[in-house]
Amino acid sequence: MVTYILRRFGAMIITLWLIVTLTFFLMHLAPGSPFNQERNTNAAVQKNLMEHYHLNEPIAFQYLSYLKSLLHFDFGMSITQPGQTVNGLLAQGFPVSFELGMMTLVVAVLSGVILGVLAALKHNGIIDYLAMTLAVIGISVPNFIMATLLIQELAVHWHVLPAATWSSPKHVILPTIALATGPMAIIARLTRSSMLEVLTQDYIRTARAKGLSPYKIVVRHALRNALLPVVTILGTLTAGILTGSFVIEKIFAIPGMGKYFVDSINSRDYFVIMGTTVFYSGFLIIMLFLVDIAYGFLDPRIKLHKKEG
Amino acid sequence: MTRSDKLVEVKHLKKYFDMGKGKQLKAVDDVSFHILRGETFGLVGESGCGKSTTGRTMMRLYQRTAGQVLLDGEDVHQLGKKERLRLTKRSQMIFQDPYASLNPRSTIAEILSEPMDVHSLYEGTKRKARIHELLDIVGLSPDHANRYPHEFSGGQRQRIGIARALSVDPEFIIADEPISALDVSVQAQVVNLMKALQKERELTYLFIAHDLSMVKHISDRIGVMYLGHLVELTSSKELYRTPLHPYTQALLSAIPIPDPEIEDKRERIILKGEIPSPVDPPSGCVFRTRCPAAIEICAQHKPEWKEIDDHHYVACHLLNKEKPMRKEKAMAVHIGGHDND
Amino acid sequence: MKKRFNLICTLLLALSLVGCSTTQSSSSGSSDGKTKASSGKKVLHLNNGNEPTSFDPAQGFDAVSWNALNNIMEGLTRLGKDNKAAPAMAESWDVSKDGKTYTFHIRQHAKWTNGDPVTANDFVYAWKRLLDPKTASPAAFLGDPIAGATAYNSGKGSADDVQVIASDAHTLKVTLTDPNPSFLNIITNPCFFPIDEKVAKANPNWFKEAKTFVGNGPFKLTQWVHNSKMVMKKNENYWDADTVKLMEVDWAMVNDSNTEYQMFQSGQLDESSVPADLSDQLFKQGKVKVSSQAGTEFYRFNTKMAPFQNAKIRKAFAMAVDQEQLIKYVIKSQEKPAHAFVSPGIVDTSGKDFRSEGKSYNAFNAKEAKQLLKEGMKEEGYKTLPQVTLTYSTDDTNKKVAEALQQMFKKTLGINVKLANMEWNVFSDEQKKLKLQLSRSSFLADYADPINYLVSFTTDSSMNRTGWSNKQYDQLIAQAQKETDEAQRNADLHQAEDILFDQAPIFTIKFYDQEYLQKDNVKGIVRHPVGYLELKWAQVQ
Amino acid sequence: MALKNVNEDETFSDHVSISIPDHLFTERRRRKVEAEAVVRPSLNYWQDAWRRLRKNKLAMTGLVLLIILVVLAIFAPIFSSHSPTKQVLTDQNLPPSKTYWFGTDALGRDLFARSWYGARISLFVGFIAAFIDLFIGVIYGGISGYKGGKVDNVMMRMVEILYGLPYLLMVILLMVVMGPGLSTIIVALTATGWVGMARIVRGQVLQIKNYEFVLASQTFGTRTRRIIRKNLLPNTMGTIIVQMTLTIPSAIFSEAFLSFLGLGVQPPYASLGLMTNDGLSAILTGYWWTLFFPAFIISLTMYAFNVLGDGLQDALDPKLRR
Amino acid sequence: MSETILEIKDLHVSFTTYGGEVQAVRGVNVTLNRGETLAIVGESGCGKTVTSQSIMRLTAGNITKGSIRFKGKDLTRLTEKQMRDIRGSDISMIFQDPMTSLNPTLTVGKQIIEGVERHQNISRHDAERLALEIFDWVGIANGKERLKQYPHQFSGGMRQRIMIAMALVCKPSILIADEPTTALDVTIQAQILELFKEIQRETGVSIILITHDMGVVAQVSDRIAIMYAGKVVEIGRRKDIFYRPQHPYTKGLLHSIPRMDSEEDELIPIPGTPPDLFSPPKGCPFVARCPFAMEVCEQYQPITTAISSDHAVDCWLQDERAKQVTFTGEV
Repeated sequence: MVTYILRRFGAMIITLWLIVTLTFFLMHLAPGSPFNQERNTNAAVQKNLMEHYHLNEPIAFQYLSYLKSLLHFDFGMSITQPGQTVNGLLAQGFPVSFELGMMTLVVAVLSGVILGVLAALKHNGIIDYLAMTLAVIGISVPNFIMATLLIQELAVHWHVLPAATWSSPKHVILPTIALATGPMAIIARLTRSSMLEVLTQDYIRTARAKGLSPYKIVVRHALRNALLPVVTILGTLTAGILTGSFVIEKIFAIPGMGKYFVDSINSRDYFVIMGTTVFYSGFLIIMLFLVDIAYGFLDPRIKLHKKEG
Repeated sequence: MTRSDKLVEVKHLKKYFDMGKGKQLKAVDDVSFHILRGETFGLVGESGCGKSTTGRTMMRLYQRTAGQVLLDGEDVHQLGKKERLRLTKRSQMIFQDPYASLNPRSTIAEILSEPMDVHSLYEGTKRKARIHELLDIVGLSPDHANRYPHEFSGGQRQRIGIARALSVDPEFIIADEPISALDVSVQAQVVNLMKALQKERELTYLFIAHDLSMVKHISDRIGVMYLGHLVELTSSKELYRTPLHPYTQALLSAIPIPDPEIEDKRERIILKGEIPSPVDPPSGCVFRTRCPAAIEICAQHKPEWKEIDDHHYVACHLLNKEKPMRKEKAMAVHIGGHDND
Repeated sequence: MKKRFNLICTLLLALSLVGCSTTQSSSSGSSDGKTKASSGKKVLHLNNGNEPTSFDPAQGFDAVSWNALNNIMEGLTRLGKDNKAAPAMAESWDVSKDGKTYTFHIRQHAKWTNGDPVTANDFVYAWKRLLDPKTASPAAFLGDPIAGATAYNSGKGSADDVQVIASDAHTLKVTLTDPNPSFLNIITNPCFFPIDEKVAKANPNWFKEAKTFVGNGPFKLTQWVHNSKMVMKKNENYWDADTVKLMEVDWAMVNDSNTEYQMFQSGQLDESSVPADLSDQLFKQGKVKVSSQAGTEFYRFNTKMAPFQNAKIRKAFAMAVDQEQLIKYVIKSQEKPAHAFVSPGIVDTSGKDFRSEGKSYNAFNAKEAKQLLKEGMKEEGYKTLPQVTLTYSTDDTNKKVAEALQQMFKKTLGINVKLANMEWNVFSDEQKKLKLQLSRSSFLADYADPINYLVSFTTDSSMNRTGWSNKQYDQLIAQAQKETDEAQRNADLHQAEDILFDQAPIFTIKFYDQEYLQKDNVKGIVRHPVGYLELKWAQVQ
Repeated sequence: MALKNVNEDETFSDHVSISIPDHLFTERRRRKVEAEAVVRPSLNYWQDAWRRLRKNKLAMTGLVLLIILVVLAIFAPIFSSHSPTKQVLTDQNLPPSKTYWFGTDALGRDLFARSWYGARISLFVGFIAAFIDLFIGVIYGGISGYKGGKVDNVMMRMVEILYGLPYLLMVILLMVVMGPGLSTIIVALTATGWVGMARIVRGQVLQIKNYEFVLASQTFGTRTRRIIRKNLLPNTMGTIIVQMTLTIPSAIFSEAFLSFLGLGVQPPYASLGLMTNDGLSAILTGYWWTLFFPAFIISLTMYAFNVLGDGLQDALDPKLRR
Repeated sequence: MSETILEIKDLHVSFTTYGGEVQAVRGVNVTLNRGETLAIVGESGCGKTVTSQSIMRLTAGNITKGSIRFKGKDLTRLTEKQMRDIRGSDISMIFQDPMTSLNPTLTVGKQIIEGVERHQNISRHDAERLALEIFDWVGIANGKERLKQYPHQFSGGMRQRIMIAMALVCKPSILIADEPTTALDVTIQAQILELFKEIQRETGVSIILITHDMGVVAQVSDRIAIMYAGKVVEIGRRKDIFYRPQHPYTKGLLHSIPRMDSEEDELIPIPGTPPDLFSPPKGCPFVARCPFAMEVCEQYQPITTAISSDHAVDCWLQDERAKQVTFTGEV
């Protein structure tokens, strides 16, 4: 177990390093510069700016010093928002994105699983068809359309919920729904097919042979096993939700990391791009890792150290 | 005549699988036997004893860890590409699972053609005739040539597998549990077919199975394996009459006989416990953890592979040439299994 | 059963889209006027679009910073309702006879929000900091009229030579290199706001959070959730606090124009910009309010790149553009088509509108455009015109205009122009480096003087970005800058504009307006043509 | 006791027995090769899969839809009397009519021609991205799975590392570096997109290479290349096709996402994603057709691919059937 | 004579599949006596498993006809809820593959206890104690620790013991064992069969043993029912079947399996394969493979003939009009 974690940790570090390197050089290859004001500042000022952000040094040197500062978890300074550290931005943006992401994940998983289980239990029944229709629609409609529709209907037309921004629990509802629809649909479909398969397993027959009630069979015997494949996609799903939140955060004016990422890319704010990318990736990698660990707990057959071979 | 009577010789064959972390699975551990030209040699044992691995290593599907496999004196594992191809023409294999051993995407004709393609046999117009001939040999109709494996029943598929092995006219066939996946009434069809073919074509068989009664029926000589080791080897009649190794005795006594009166009278040796893991086999004699007669020395030394009687080999500390142990003196009967893992 | 499922599926898919889309059209008009906010509390809900770049006056040199900054701080002068510089921190001032030296008298009772008095020293500190090359302020160029400023900012002079001197705590003396009639106007810009030196020295990051921010404007910053919202409350310490009616201003930061509009409709905002696609309808419904803005949208030719080294070809392109059509069908606003560079409303030194005194240029003329193209191609010996790429910065409206231009060039000149878009930073970088052939531009005036417009196209100006250079033009502008004779100055400037359009390194599209939606109960918000809001006189009824 | 009920039945049985004519109690004539008759019809794998797919009405709906979509995407812009790029500024934002079947957009362009042209671009992006993924993924995964051992270990470690890269984040970065455009979209989408395909192919190959029919081929001395061609590839094809039906819509969707961020294809042409994004304000303006048609086509495409993919998964069941 | 505990009459079960309707069981009549072991023997697809699952009403097929009487109730007419009270309490079942029949994600203890709790109103503590006892009884040492383990931590033989423990924990009166040793090695099979004998000796439970292995049947059974193509073709006491088989299929079966104890060389296979139950034959299902087939066999289903009080067979050869035939291995 310990060696497994260490090995995975090693791979995680390498992945992160790769991401840092890729992003770093991609960013410096990209055309444009962060210091673009409509007015030209004079040469002395330009030089000062470059010096301030160490952008005048050889690129290899910049790269190494960036790596070094990363070791201290220092992501550097924002260029377009003078005086803001990237750490500061992340500290503000991450909790927001995290809250939105987690809410979405919870909503998507809960509703997806319920929908999927219902569909599987009423296989080929009307509920099955309805649930799967809903799922296909969820997969087929881009989330920016969903978001705009939701605002128009629930906020503008019915005045039930606030249209945008991020301050009270009420503000969380619409973006969560908009962001959760896609993942929910994916989970519902996966749960359904996995549930259908589990229900044909021998141990379900064994449980029935014991005289257990259908409810107990589903909850105790089928669901846990059916959820195993769902757990395995949680990692990639989280990634999807995070990138999906770029769009949702923009539409709902949510002060999360996705907004920083998109804004910083457009303004070539190197350190914010690097910081958000590295942070995102790190978070994702950790999520993937946690999913693996969780899988190990859910499925006693998986012994983590066995994977070493 | 330089050709010896021994068509196949296996000498101190070892096959270990690397399990990572320095652990090894000793699937086959120092196994030696030979097969005479034209005979059927049976290899029996329970699951995980290494009988299939022995067969596959003999075909060079696995690289041996140590030892030799000689076909007519040539070491199968030391041949170059060309010679190896020549050798594969002489020895063929029949597999256990009639569902998995035929490519589901190929027609029967394609399946039967493949070995002939590789060896450039029966090319051109002769090919079709040959395929029909092969199908005829195994009792299938030529119309079946353009069909796909999933259209056939298990027994029919196994016959296609036999036809495929025969397509290159081999001398030696390794049959790896060829009947264990078949229904009882069909098993006899396949076994009889194999026997008939042997008679007709002077084939030599290595017949691998876990079902001792069928192995006994078809084989001239039988080797009994346990946890990667050969524990006993003798003619099939001798093996039934005077099994010497405690494991063989237990195995024989465990096999039910379809005769109620005999069954009612029979006393059974019930082995305790389960087969240990080949990754971590017991020290000394691998059978000692379940052996009803185990003594101290069994835990310390590996028993020697010795010829106790004429052509009767056993690996057991309790036996030596001077005092062969008779069946009557068999060990006390233990009833009820107890868990000891 | 399965068949039915297909049908249901398809229907639902269709309905989910049709249903929603159709209901929209009915609901879009119905829901305003139901504002639930702020009846008694006098809270104004505004949208700042984005996080302010910085509340450091020297750094926050853009509209997203100015809107807020202008209301929580104050300079020596402040733009009044008539867009003219009026006394603010400076109660009054004296100008020397040669027009070069200004002596400002700062209010005795002017106070920072932390209770400190606002002193002349705070201005000296702030201005020198603005000019310090280490500060790297993008606004430093605005200090150029001040003697010693340019030298200091470019690292050639020292801070001590900058002619900004605090004679005493409440007197500030500023000396200029040349007389400059716009100076009082220039210093209304937020970059000339004072900084409480004590606070800044104790905490160099004082401007980053609401807690540490110290201002001197009509409002004080009480809450600032970065990238999310700001709250300002009335500043009771403000010298003119009696005038301020608003108790609170809440700023959202929503940069999606659809969302902003939806928030306005649902009552979350009191003001909104006009989504481009809706402007047509909203104008028809008379919901859009318009106030003027000093600025021009135009396109630059790169005169260093074929085929635009030829003035006739440039003019041919310029004449192929039908500004009236663009505005009517594409931009769909009440903005005026631009047939000159200096926008209307800019008053010359004699007090007349520079535009109404000047001429009208580059009107659409298909026939002449074709003729000019022919001649130009002949001059250059072209059989076919080299490929022309039109580049714009990524934006929905920019895209639409570009697409329409593409169609106009094709229709009038028979030329297939390629389009390319770039994010703003890349775009402006490439434009400055003269890598773009034909690119979209905009000019927003920093202060209300025609010279602020026209100086852009002198050879050395950083705003030129066309590669165009004309000695006579340069000379005329240089003369005008020093000219004390009003009539001569105006004549020079008009002549310069003539040359600009005769040579056509640019063609113009429109003069900017500020168009916005505003709740009926909101009154008194002043929008300066230079681009920012004044909330001092605003009210929510 | 057992006998009792047997006897009960006998009264009935006797009656039957008696009524049977005596001449039938003679030796039965042998029917020709009946013992070896093969009952199931002769179909190869693809025919069989097709037969099963045809029975799946939902999947067939998807297939038919898809064919219609592709055909329209290819031919509709050609046969439409309007050009997808021509602006008639006086005809802007017109609702669907006889002249403009899908109405016009804000610049007075015909939405019918434009939508199908956009569908063409979107489908092109989807198919090309999927095929490149397929090409790299099959080669990489195939080698990794077939070689096994250390090679596999190293190759899979690399994949594991690439898998950790946040896909769309990297796509956005690449797009920014290379500048927007159709080819960059495809490069960006495939740069890390092939990893999923490689993993799946590897898993399949790893499983199939241990099937006995592959071992059988090895015992004949069949060459590796032939084993891959004849045994491994045909048997992984089903899974690969199913994976393709998932990759294509996800590429189309990713392109739509990039369009939303302003990184899509360049005007005057537009992909469906870009048009959907452009038409988004229809929710406010009420010009529903500017959003509805592109969004409907994109949703329909998603729907078609998804149900077809599901159906194919059942029809091309990658497990060996018994 | 012992008392009948279960009586299956004219049972028909069919499955609806994509390919059409499969008639898996086509009129099975069988009785089970208290305390006896009834073996149902047949090849794959003969309907023996479907029959046994129909008793528990666990089959996915539809019982289209017939009755299953248990303690005076017709099980085919009970509601699902009433049936649940019987499952695991009055009638228990063990399945062929102990590897897949246990839920991999629950400890074996929980899986045993949930059955106890379902049927007996006892505390969790008592249930655990009961589980421990039964573990000890089926021969699993260290019960306390092992109850907390997961199925994958047990070997195949051990899992089958767990399945047996699970089936017996509520002291059922009928135990149905569906191929309980097929997946096991012979030496382990011997252990399990021994355990079956011991269980019956101690509890007097009636056992229905489903198997295809004539050896196993010879070892543990009182009566044997031979099934072929969805029908019981012959039923009788153990020795009747082995020494006085009447149906050609029973005879063929006995002659096609090798015997350890005989030196005899020849196996006589039954030619061909069983019929397809999508379209079952009109007459005797064995007709195509029967060496003695008559024209009548082709057209009429054979009637059941009693040979003795305990022995009955479905075959036209029993009809007096049929030619007397002898079926011997030597032919």
